[in-house]
Amino acid sequence: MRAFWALVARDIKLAGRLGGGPFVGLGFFIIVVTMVPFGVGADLPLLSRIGPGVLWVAVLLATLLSLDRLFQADFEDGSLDLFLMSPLPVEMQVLAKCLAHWITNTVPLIIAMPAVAFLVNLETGIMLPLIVSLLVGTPSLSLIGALGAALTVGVRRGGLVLSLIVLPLYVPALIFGAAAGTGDLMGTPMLFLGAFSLASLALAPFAAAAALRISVS
Amino acid sequence: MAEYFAMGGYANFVWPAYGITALVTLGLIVWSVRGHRAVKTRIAALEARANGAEGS
Amino acid sequence: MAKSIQRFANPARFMALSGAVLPWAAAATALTLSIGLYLALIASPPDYQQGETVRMMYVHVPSAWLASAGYASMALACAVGLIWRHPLAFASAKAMAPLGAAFTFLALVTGALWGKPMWGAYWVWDARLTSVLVLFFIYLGYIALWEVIEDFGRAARATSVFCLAGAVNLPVIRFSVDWWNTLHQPASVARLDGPAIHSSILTPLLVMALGFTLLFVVLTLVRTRTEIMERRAASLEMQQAQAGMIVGAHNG
Amino acid sequence: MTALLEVSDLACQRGTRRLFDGVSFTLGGGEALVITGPNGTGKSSLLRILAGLLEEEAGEISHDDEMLYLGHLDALKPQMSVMENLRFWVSLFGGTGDLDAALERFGLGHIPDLTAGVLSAGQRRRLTLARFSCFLGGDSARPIWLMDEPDSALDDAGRALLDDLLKEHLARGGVVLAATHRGLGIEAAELRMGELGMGS
Repeated sequence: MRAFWALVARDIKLAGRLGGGPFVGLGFFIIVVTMVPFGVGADLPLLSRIGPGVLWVAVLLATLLSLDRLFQADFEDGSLDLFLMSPLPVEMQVLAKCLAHWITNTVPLIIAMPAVAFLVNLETGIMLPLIVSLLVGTPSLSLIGALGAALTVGVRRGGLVLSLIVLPLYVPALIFGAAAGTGDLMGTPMLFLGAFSLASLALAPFAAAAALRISVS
Repeated sequence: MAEYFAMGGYANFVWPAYGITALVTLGLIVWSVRGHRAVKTRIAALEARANGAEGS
Repeated sequence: MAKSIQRFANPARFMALSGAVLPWAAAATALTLSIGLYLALIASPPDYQQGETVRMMYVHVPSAWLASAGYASMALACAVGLIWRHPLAFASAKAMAPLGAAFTFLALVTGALWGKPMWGAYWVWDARLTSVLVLFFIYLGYIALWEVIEDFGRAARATSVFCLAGAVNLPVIRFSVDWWNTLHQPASVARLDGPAIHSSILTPLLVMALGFTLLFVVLTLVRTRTEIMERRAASLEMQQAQAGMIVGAHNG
Repeated sequence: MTALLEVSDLACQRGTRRLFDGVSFTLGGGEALVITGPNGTGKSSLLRILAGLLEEEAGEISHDDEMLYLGHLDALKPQMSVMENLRFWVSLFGGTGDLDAALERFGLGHIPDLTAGVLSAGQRRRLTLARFSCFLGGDSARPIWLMDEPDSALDDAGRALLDDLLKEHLARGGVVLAATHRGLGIEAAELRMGELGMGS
């Protein structure tokens, strides 16, 4: 297990040193949220009604943005070959990568949520359900995203295909996440969201590991 | 006859539906058959060149 | 069976078999479709409730049926390909994808055209239509993945992993869209298929569905044969390029 | 002599081309095999198959000891320092020995904290050799070394360090399989690739 945490630590360290760390994802997230009022208009009641949905879509897009490099960097410098030969099972490596990706990309967004929510006039009352729904739902985004990244590693313009592949699979997370973001903490959408994340936790690592072996061969 | 084509007033829904369906299915047929023929001639040419090369 | 999926050692059996079956299947398809069209457009009465718009059902329902049945058979072919590494399975899955996508597109278009007179809008985010829309994106993702991976062996297995991941997710997507639809559902929307189907409507529907399915099978056979011959052409080109290289290297 | 690595009748298919087949050999502790042959005859593919990264078309591979692979790329993160890179890989694969001494041996002892991004190709290859030096001998965590052109990008001094490393590894019962053009400074059996259906 020590190797697992060594890999998580390495990825977090690299994310910190490489390309401004979490601030790129955060910047993108804030800009996307800011765009909505320009498009929809500054009608505050309307904005507060669509607030959770907009924030969830922005988190989803910011996650997608950072997935492209999940395996690509290791593929390009030859590290992926060594990882596939290491004692740590590939499925565990995928989990480590997803955990590091979640910590470096998604958690900053959730932390910044209170500071950004005012852009869409989010009522303070539902701040807690929104943050809980993000904490419960975003792991599935990293896990399913890892499958997409593993399938498109080593492919030129892979980022484009990655989005086309991954977004349809994100639909349940978005539907239950946005609904849970407005409802009560133990409501049905929140429970389904949790179930979806757990299912992704159980299935995605194996599919992604298989995809990695295919992409390297 | 005109009354038949009026489709009880829904002509501009029923006929476009059938029209697009016909268009897409015929398109699929033509595309598949043409693709099949194209690769057939391509193979014939390649095999001819292969036999030609051994012959010379 | 050799491990690599490159060796099209014996698709000859399939090529011979499909070659023999195709003309008959094509004739059967043409016959079924013409009977179906006759029944759908001329011989069947308008529905007492929906009037003439029911005729759109005769193209919408078969398309929607092929959209999901097409994906199911693709997923089956991918599973067979991954487990037994049979090259024919990958070739047929790749052949089916554009057909499935086309019929999914038809289901969406005819669904919208049917929705306008029924609900007053082309797109009302009806639960079924919405999940068919997501299915359409999954088809596009599958086809795109084939296009961007050069090596056939890698592309075949990577697309199969994605196809199976899609298959696992489709019921969940369908469930979440249904649930989502009840959340935002305007109360009075009539369901697409309406009350019990009278036999005068059922027969044209079944004949059209059979015709569409036969067409799908025939086109799948044709495109699978094309895929196999594409592989053969690729290896011929490779051998000739290689022969050229060696010939070039040794003479002189 | 217990056989550390046994390969029988190995074949490789790349795309629609048969790269090689009928490759068989056995390597015991302290033995080395140099794989030579023109470009595109499957030297790298053979090593990747042995490493488990590529699937063989046919044939059997049996080895009860772990392998370490050196590819064309050096698997180094430019943003991490020389020492961080070394420590990460050595700990992941269970290597032993003093890392500072390993760096010193390959002429990198004076720059452990430098980020790997500024290293020259030769220095990067020496860092990789330093990693290999933590898996010396038959009883190390990774006794079977698969090396794809280990001498590339090395100057004469570097090549001498490489030969010493390989000699020491073989002397202590390790196994070396190296694909190379210019041959290595160690006595080893040779496997010529390129003539289909051959094998020593």
